[in-house]
Amino acid sequence: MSLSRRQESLRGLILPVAILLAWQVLAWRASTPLFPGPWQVTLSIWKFYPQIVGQIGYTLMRAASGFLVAAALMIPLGILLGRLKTVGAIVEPIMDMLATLPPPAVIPVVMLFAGTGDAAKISIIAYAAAVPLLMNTYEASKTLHPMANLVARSLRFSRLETMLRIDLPASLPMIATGLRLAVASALLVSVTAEMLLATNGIGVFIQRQQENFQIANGLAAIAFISIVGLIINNLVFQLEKRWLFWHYRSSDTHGNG
Amino acid sequence: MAMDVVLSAQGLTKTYGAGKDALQVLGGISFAVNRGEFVSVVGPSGCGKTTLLFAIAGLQGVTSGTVTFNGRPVTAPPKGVAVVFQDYSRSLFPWKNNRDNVAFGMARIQGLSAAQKRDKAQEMLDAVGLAGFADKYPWQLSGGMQQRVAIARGLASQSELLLLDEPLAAVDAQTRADMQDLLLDLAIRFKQTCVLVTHDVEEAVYMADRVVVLTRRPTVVDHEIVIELGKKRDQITTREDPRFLAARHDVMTSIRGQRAHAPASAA
Amino acid sequence: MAMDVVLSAQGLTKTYGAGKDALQVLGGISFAVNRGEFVSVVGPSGCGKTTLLFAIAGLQGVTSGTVTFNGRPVTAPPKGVAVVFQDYSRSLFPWKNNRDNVAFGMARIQGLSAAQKRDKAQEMLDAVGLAGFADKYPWQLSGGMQQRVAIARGLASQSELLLLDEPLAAVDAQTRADMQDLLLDLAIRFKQTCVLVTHDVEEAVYMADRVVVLTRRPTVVDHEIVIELGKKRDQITTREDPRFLAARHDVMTSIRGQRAHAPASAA
Amino acid sequence: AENTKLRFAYLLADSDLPILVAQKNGDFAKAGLDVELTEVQGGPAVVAAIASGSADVGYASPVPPINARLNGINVKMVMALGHEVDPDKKFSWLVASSASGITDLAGLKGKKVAVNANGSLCVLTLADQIAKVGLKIDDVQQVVLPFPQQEAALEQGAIDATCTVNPFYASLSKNKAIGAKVLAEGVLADEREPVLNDVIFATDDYVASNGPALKTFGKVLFDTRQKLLADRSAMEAAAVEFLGLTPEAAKDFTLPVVKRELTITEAEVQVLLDAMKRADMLTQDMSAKDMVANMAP
Amino acid sequence: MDGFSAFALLLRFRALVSFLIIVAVWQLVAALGLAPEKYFPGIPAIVSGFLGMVANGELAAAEWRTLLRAMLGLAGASLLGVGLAILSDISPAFRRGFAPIAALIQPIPPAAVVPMAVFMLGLGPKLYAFIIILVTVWPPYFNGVAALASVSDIQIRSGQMLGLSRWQILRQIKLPAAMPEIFAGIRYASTISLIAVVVAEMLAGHDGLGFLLVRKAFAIRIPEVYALMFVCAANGLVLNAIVNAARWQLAGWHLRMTGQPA
Ligand SMILES: Nc1ncnc2c1ncn2[C@@H]1O[C@H](COP(=O)(O)OP(=O)(O)OP(=O)(O)O)[C@@H](O)[C@H]1O
Ligand SMILES: Nc1ncnc2c1ncn2[C@@H]1O[C@H](COP(=O)(O)OP(=O)(O)OP(=O)(O)O)[C@@H](O)[C@H]1O
Ligand SMILES: [Mg+2]
Ligand SMILES: [Mg+2]
Repeated sequence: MSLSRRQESLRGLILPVAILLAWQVLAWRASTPLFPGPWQVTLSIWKFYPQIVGQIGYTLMRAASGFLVAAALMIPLGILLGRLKTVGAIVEPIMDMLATLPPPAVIPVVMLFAGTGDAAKISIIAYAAAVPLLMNTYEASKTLHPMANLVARSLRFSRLETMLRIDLPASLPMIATGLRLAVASALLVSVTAEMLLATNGIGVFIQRQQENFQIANGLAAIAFISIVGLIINNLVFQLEKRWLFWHYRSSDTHGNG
Repeated sequence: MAMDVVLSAQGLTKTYGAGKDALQVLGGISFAVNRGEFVSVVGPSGCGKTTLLFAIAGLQGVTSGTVTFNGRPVTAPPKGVAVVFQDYSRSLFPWKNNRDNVAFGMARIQGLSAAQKRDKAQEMLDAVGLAGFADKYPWQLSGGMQQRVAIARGLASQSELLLLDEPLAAVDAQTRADMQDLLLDLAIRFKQTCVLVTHDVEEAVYMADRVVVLTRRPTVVDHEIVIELGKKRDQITTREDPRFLAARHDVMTSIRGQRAHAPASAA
Repeated sequence: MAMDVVLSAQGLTKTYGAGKDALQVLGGISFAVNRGEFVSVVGPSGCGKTTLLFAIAGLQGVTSGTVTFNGRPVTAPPKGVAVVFQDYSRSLFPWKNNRDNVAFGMARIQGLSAAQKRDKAQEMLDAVGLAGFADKYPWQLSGGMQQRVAIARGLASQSELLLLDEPLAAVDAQTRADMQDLLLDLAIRFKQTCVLVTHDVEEAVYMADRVVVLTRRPTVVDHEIVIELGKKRDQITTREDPRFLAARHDVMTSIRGQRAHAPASAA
Repeated sequence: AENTKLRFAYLLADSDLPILVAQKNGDFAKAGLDVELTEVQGGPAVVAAIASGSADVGYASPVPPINARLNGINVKMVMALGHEVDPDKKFSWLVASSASGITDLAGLKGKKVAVNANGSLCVLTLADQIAKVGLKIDDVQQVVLPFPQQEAALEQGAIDATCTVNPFYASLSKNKAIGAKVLAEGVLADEREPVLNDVIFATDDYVASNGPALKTFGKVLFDTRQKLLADRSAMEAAAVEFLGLTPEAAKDFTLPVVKRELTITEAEVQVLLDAMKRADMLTQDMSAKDMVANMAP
Repeated sequence: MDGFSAFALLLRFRALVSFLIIVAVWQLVAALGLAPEKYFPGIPAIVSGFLGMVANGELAAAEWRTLLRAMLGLAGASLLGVGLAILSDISPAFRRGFAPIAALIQPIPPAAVVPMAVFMLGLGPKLYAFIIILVTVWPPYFNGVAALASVSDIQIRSGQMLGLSRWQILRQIKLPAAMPEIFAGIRYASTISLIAVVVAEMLAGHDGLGFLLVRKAFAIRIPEVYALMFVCAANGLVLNAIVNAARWQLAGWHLRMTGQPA
């Protein structure tokens, strides 16, 4: 059993290794500094990691703040809109419209009201992270099985109670997916916002390297972002295992034990 | 028992869908339930018993007619009414363990601390024979066990009016008998009024002070049979009582009679 | 009927969970079913009937023991076995209308065109009394109607072995009788072997050539009672037949007897 | 005969107006060139377009091609499109808002100054100008902000000063709410000799094998530019059409032309290299020798 | 029931209504003078900027390109995302290998890889496809993986009983059951595919709305910049209408079951 698990995880390594190899081969064949391979990137990481780690701190702080603001506002809002179906239906298109505004186009507007400091960047990050959270929460809560609602009503739960005690837990699986997407979105926009208006952060580092054609250094920084993404993702996964086991329970009962 | 009417339904009709998809389910149902009374409702599958119960509970509107509970018209779930749903597996929350699912039934009871509610929930689980399963989750239980958790939740609320939609359909004969007695016992102890939907004619008669027999769609009340067996019932003696047998026969014939009238259409 | 064994279970044990959460459900169940036989299984709620049926169907592994179907060990769902699940409301597909849900039961039948399958599905729906509901969706039906759709799907597959897990728990007495006769009729017509889990002792006896009585957890076979009533049954005469009454009595006592042995523990 | 293909990548700026006009009028085609224009955002993108083979020839400020060369991307500057020179032919400015209280270059210390991109001509401008008063680039807070957003940022106080070019300079210098104070003019502090502002460049390979095409391209470009310089109304019309200026803004429009010819010299580039060295944009001394291959007609 | 019909009307034209709400809020902020008018013009100025771009035809051309790219990108990314989710569902080895890759790639800002991507893919459609897919596959993928993993075991067993192959179970049971959740992902993907197209056009494009946006910004035509932003927003509605139509086709049962307005 444990052997086959090891084999499984070894097989899981095939794909990443294959991708890295393919990338390296492509890079060799391209033979230009604009297209470095994993090897050059590794060298860059070795050279720049103190600087990168220092800068990524700013980026993460902003990403985390934006993400938290978004989560605190959007999960309740999504559940609320899902419950007040008619209001939700009317507000839905507004959500669709605001969600499609590209952050680089929004930045100038945000800047008008929030300046170029951290406040502006955090608002933009929050805005970007809000979309997947709101959409997944809203979809989950508006499409709950009708039975859950009947039970809530028969227990004479107020709307608020129903949202808190039934809609929220029942929507958690989809919210968790929304969280994953939002985390990535927050990181991504945090970096992008830095590239567009910033004085520090990993985005600035990347941009500076790129505009100086040090693509490998830029990729080294990106690798760090990716790893942060991976770590956060695993964290979410752990939380899911802890809090959502009831949702994925079927995985251990079906099939032949 | 004073003849004061707790619940009354007047001319309830309900049509699902519209246009060519329209399906009239309730065709004008009227009946009343007195305080402390135990009323069984029987009727063919799909005739609208669940629909009727939902209307009484204020969970779903009707097309016409009114329901009053303690004299006030019901438009939303009123205080003092609890429901045990037919779809037990979906009515339990998979993210709560069984104890918490039962404690959920007491969510609106004032003056009980969380710990007290949990104790009470444990007590109810003991009563339905699931003492050892409080920490398990509903999806770790068999169908009949889930159904008993649902009953425990309904009982935990100690509501004035308890609506039970085929609450014992998934349990074995022996457990069923035990649960019947438990329900009767608690109903008397807490002076609850109960409406029980069941397919088991014996059960309908055994439990009830009155049996309401429904027709097929569009459903109306076909017949009401008063069961003169007193409040005290016993699995052996009651079931052998000639009045029980007579009442059972009555209900049976009344159901069969309907069938004779409309044999062709779908049940 | 030749005594050739279609299905046999040998020493099945099943433990859910592990460590301190472990719960042994099956304690070593052995029994066999012959071709064309109709076997009823009764046992207390939560004793492991569904677990047993899943093991037979190859849907869930056991901790030890083997199941063989037509002489071959069952490790995955074998061809020629159909199941009507206890959790009917969840086993129907909400994205298919009822006709398509039933037609789905014929998914693996070769040599039938899609149109033929639909016709056949319609026929099955007619047989279970849901002629007018073919175009509706399962969630537009009452509990009992859903259960009948599930039965129709099981029957449509015309499998060699049909496993029924409390298939009639949610229908009224009259429909239940009709469905019982339908099941018996089709089983004979299509030479099906059937295993029926039920809580209704009368039903168990009425339907079966043999009744298997299970004990409580850890469950073993307590008793097997052969019903000597011949293949032809009738709702009135069979139920009045002294052999029927005797068999029913037997089963009842056997169930009661278990209870006497273990009164304290949860059912 | 078949026209020679020339794929041209550029970022939209005043200097390449003649190219756009020539293309519109079909002058390239008449000269036997099949020019395909690709507009991209920013100098590094022009370099990337060329290095990737998406384009043959590019237009940008001199900093991106210099940086490219330094990093192993073999491009050469082949023509000069614009210069600055003392005293009044100046096309970049360092400007502070009155609210910032900055009155001279020394006042920039510790302040927020916008530049349009990293490694851009603007960074060089800032570094070279403040070096006059003994400041280093790290003594100011650089904020990367695209030109269009700088005016609002100045007015809102989000930044204290900025490095700007036209038409943005024209717009913000008229904005009373900003009360723009010009701190310095020109890319370099010392512009007694013309300083290179805009260049055309191509890969070494392309230069080696397509000399004639480049020369033809330069010829058409030169002729068109002369025509525009001679005809003010045509110039304004072109500015409205291609740069999207409003007709009023176009009235102030000028091409940054100091030298009539398109000729580029190593000396011009060396001046910039030295300035970049002073500004710490280069780590070592560099020679302009490999960076220039004059292809002007 | 006068109130009811007014409500129904509101629901029917909710897209228009919400657009008007946004316009109204905008105008309110502009009228209150919270930001200088030059940078935050009122609706009339934006409308005239819009009409100007309509009149000279540049808007229609840009809009059509951007929308087409977004639609193609969305379709491609959705198919790919769902395809990857399906692969992850049928092959645990693939899931183990791909999950970390997904987690690694997902937070990479497209702006950061554009220079490298331009080198590999040039400035043409391949670049757009790459950028759009890089950011747009994840919602259908993650929602798909989660939804496929949580299909009711009773339903899967029903399929197993009929002797359906894994593939048939996937196609006939898991996918339909997962469809509602997958569509929630596609819906989010539709918004980011538009964003990705516009950003790609801004970074490395030579036509389309994003390009026009930058161009107008560099020409200091602020009302037109905002007019373009409103067009971007309206595109969100268009794309969502398309997604919703597909959803009614593929998961209409779910909308009806949960009683949602059409
Ligand atoms: N997934 C599971 N995890 C843990 N325990 C389980 C699980 N499924 C079933 N059980 C336990 O196994 C026992 C038998 O369950 P099973 O569903 O087989 O009973 P059953 O005889 O069908 O009961 P019923 O008549 O109530 O349907 C129960 O005690 C239940 O708690
Ligand atoms: N949501 C719905 N949409 C359309 N029709 C419905 C809906 N719910 C119920 N019906 C129809 O209403 C009728 C009555 O349903 P109901 O559930 O009340 O029956 P019931 O008497 O409880 O039946 P059972 O004994 O089988 O539970 C059925 O014919 C059913 O098809
Ligand atoms: Mg019902
Ligand atoms: Mg069971």
